[in-house]
Amino acid sequence: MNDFVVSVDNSKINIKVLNENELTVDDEKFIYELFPVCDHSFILKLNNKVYELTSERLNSDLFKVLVQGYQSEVIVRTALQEKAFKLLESSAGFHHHHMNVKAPMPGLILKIKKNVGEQVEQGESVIILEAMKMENDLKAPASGIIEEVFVKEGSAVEKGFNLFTIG
Amino acid sequence: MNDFVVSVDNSKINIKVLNENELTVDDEKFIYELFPVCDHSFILKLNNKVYELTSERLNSDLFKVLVQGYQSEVIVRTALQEKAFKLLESSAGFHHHHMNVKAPMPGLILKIKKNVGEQVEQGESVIILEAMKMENDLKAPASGIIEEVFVKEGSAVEKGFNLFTIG
Amino acid sequence: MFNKILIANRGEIAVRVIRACNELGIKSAAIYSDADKTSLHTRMADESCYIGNSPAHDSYLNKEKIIRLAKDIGADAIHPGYGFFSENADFIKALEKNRITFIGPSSKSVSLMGSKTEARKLMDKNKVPIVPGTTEAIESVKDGLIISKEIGYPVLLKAAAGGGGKGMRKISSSDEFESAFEATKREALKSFANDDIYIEKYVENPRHIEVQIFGDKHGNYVHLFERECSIQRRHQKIIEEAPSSFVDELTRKKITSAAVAAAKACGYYNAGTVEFLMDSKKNFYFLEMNTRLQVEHPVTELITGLDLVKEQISVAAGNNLSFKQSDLKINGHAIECRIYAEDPSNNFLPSTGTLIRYIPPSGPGVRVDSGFDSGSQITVHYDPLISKLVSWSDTRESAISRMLRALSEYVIGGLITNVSFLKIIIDHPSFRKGEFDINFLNDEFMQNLMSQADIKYIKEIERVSAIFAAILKSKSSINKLHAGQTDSLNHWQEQMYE
Amino acid sequence: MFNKILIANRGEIAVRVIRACNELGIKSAAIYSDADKTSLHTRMADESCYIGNSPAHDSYLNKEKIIRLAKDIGADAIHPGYGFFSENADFIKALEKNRITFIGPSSKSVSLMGSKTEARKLMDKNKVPIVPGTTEAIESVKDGLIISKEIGYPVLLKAAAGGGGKGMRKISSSDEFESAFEATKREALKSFANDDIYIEKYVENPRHIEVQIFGDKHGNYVHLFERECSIQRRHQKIIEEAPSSFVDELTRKKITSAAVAAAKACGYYNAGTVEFLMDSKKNFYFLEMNTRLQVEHPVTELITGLDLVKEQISVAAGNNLSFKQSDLKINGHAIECRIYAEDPSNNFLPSTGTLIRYIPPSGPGVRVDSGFDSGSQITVHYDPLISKLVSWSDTRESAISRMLRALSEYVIGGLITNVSFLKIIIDHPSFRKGEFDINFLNDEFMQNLMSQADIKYIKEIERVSAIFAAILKSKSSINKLHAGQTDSLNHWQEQMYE
Repeated sequence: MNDFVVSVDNSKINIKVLNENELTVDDEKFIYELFPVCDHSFILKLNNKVYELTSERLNSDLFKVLVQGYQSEVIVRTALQEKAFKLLESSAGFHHHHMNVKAPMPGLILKIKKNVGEQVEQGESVIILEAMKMENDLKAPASGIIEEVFVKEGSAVEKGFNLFTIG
Repeated sequence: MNDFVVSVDNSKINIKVLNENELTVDDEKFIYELFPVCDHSFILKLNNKVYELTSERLNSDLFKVLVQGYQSEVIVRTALQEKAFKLLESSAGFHHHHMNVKAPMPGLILKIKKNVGEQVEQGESVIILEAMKMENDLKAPASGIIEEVFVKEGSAVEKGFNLFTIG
Repeated sequence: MFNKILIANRGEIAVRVIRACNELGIKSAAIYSDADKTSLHTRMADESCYIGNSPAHDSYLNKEKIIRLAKDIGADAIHPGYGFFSENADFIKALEKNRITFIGPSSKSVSLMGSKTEARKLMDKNKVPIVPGTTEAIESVKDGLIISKEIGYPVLLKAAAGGGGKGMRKISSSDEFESAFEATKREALKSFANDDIYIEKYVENPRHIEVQIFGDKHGNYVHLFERECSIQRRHQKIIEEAPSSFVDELTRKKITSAAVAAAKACGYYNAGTVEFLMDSKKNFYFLEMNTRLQVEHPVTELITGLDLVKEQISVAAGNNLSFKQSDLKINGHAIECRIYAEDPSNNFLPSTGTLIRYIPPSGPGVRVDSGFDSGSQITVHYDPLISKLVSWSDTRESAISRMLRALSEYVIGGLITNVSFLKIIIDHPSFRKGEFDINFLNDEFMQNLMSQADIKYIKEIERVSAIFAAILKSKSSINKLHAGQTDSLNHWQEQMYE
Repeated sequence: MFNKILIANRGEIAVRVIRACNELGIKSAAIYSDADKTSLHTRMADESCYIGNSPAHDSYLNKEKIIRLAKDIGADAIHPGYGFFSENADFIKALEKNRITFIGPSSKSVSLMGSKTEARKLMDKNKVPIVPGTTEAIESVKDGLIISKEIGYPVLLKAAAGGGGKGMRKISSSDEFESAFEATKREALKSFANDDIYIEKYVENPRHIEVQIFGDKHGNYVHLFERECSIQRRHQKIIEEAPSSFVDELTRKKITSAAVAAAKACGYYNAGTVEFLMDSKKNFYFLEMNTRLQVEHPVTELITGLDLVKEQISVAAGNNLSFKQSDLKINGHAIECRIYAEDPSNNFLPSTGTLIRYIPPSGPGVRVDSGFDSGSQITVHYDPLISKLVSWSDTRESAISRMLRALSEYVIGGLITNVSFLKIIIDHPSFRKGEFDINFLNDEFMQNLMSQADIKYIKEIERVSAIFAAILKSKSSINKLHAGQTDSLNHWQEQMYE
């Protein structure tokens, strides 16, 4: 029940919350204390070290957490959820079907580097968006085929606007 | 309806809120804008001057307001409420009956300077409370007779503890 | 002095000017657009006037509105900050016509230095060393090829009306010349409405050294020593320091003299900066002159003890400089980091949103010039600069330790910032040793960002984030099981999140 | 140097020491009581150890616990801050026994200076001028009367074990002597467990001038110039500055030499302060020596560019002083204001609660050493000092303008503070002119607080507060009338308040 698999950046960390003040991380034991300071701000004490965290909970499993200048997106799943997730991921038919890429901010589409039907690798640049007077590379979040492109070079987009899908 | 009498410290100020962006203060007109910045924090624009305020609302009529280092307790009444209040205040029978004085902070009762039955004037020292290693004069909030004293010299009190009543 | 100064800018530099006005007893008037309702400059000025919609051309770049406003509110001077109208000769002329003092140089100095070829010609005439190349626009590919051969490849093609690293192209051999020539001309026309381009020798791995100068309206000139701004990404300065650890006393004497000569050559008054490239043998070449206050002016303030903005205001009011060259000496070492709302792990994509928590560092030797605070919005409309963090100490080494300490204290919640990226640079062995040039943050550095970070430290941070999320998740599961159970953590969790 | 330093203190001074450790690459360990879970020092240290309940004798004054903890966590040194164990010879001896380095002077220096009569005797012997009076405890009323007559009334009766203005009584004539003698003896016994008392001439309207000195374990001594701390309320310093505007070069030379002589006389090492009274003719008299870091050390740091805490640590580790007397000169002027959670309009009653909003000032020439932040609790258990605000500029006049600017920027919500009271003092014509002594904040000043304030300004502030409340109230009435009407102001109002 209190056995979690937490994904932070590219790491997976196993955490067991034993009780109100003890937990284990990959089997190492910690004494903990957690309490709120004010809106979005928490103090977490692990053994003798105190951390101040700023956090937004995006949904029940997804947190944005800022510690000492480093911000991470953290996904927390129970061990059971994680198993289900892995099964799904490894099953033959699983793809990032129609993964939709949206504009992270308003701006101007400077260049479209990949056309419909082209294969892209994860991390490859697909669109260049000009915003805040700077050129920003929008990259493929996963490998796949460009299925649709919803914008044209020179068009202005709002934040959250659909840009393209990868299948 | 939107005609208010506001008490700040020892002043009374007449304010008419005309609409969403205009009001008058003692018949002088102002353009205003008010919006929240974050918890307890507000921006108030009056004509071309912007103020940042920190505020706690203690009840529907009573606010603690901090502006540029000055904190005031502000009581706001509709013109109607103010009339009723004044009537009450000036009516022959009106006293601050059983005005209850509580400890503003935990501490030690060092000295009780007024005994039951004694007359005190507003602002006169009644009890000396030692807190934070400093002696603090607790003064009578109004003139009257000391009706009851609930503490003894040398006793420790918590914040909010009843100390004495003035009748 | 002035009665009221209108500040035709926003963000940290507007706040900086408001503070100076306040200390001088001069009324300050801010302007703000829709996007800046929650910005600090809007809250801090004596008056704050709404100037228009968020896009800059509707607000901070609306010349007519700003001048009309200045007259309406009785401002007798305008401080332009940097960017926007700070180097716009037409704006300065319009102010002269309206009898409003511009807190900056004359329109003539600005025009002279605005044309890079004119500036090069002037410097050459006044014996300020310039990068070898032409001082006139080149007319044809043929001329260009001849000149480039003379200078020797690689060369740079640069727009005469450009500046700040914009509108230039490197050419390594004659084969590349023709297409580069045409592309640069097209770009120059598009960006600067002027397709004059000229040729400069490409200086290999130079350092960016600039000299702060000051002049008054009575012909007095001083320099305030040099700054080193070699740590740049895409020609954008990120970290600046004063003095430069690369410049020795003799070189300092030569380069500051050259800078003062440059200022004299264009009859300059107010604060200005003469930028140079310096090669590995400490030869230096005039690059351009910025006829305004620089972003990085605080490092100079910290090593000289002067207040450059107050001095700007005083000089604009017609006073003599309040100090002489002989009054000045370098005291300690100062470093500035520009804190940007951008994501270093995602190609420095700007990050926008609300600052849900903002705690700037403080304590000995730390200064923060910020334009925002908890609750402020960072929007897409302007430069993503949140603040400038500056450290001072008696030595460069301890100024670096102090900067690292300050970066670690900085809490900026709600946005992604470059704070962790700055830590990596400041803590880098080459930076610590002072061994770098303007190509320090090259592609290789950027691709190896993660391996340059303190991986052990990042693992710790990731673990902390993971533990936090697991505890919160565990609290929620408990609550589902034992409904009605009171639990303070659960209580506030609901308040915060649901 | 050390591997890990335990900081046996709390609040701003603990934060100050943590910052120094961080910059030196030394691990810092904080201790905290229940009341300090949300304090900044608890969050900032590399390790934070819970030490006990909120009352100081259970936590910050629990010698055994602290020493045991230091050994448990492998701390090789303890920094005491000021107050608590900073001048406790027994504590220092206990550390010596446990082979933990005390970052401060030897127990011998502390003991010598702890007895005011011993200290006076020592100073007298070493030709440091002392206030006329006895250097031995007085035995009887009869002796006291004879001595007082000799010295001339008014005189002061002082507890030999007292200090910092505690345990003293002024006597204006022989009639008052006997009862005062007995009362002072009783108080001394109660407060300091030692009823020795002595007599000093009462110096009329003196200024409080103190000299920062530093010694190392190799017999090197320097002074870091003087500080003026005459602005006091009930012997509690409120505003300190360096240098003193009252001290000329000749007097500076004499008083700093006397201070170094005092340090030498007690074989002093580490940071220390020699306090003097100075009369209107610039005669000065030894008052006491504080054998620790002072609250007001930042003003000295700002005018010398030194980091006193780093230097303390280095000297404790056995290093030579990192600078010589000839390296030092006074650079500009610095002023410190102590920001207290207390209510000036209600007899300075301490104010406790949560800091619901906390925005310290920043920008050029401003330093804030704070122990708290948004969300921190200020409790009844300790000194109500929230932070120290320090301004620096090239002249006293501009340091004052800067301090006023910084005080105006400071937002501390949720508590009542002395910020507005500090503004009144800093802006007072006599303070601006430097015309004051330790009786500046006398009863008359305090009773006329309101008339000394800028009434027009306060009226504006009151009006703003009133308008704010009226608008909110008007929103609530509208909502009652038109239920269901959507209104963003109403929406957040509910979120915030209901």
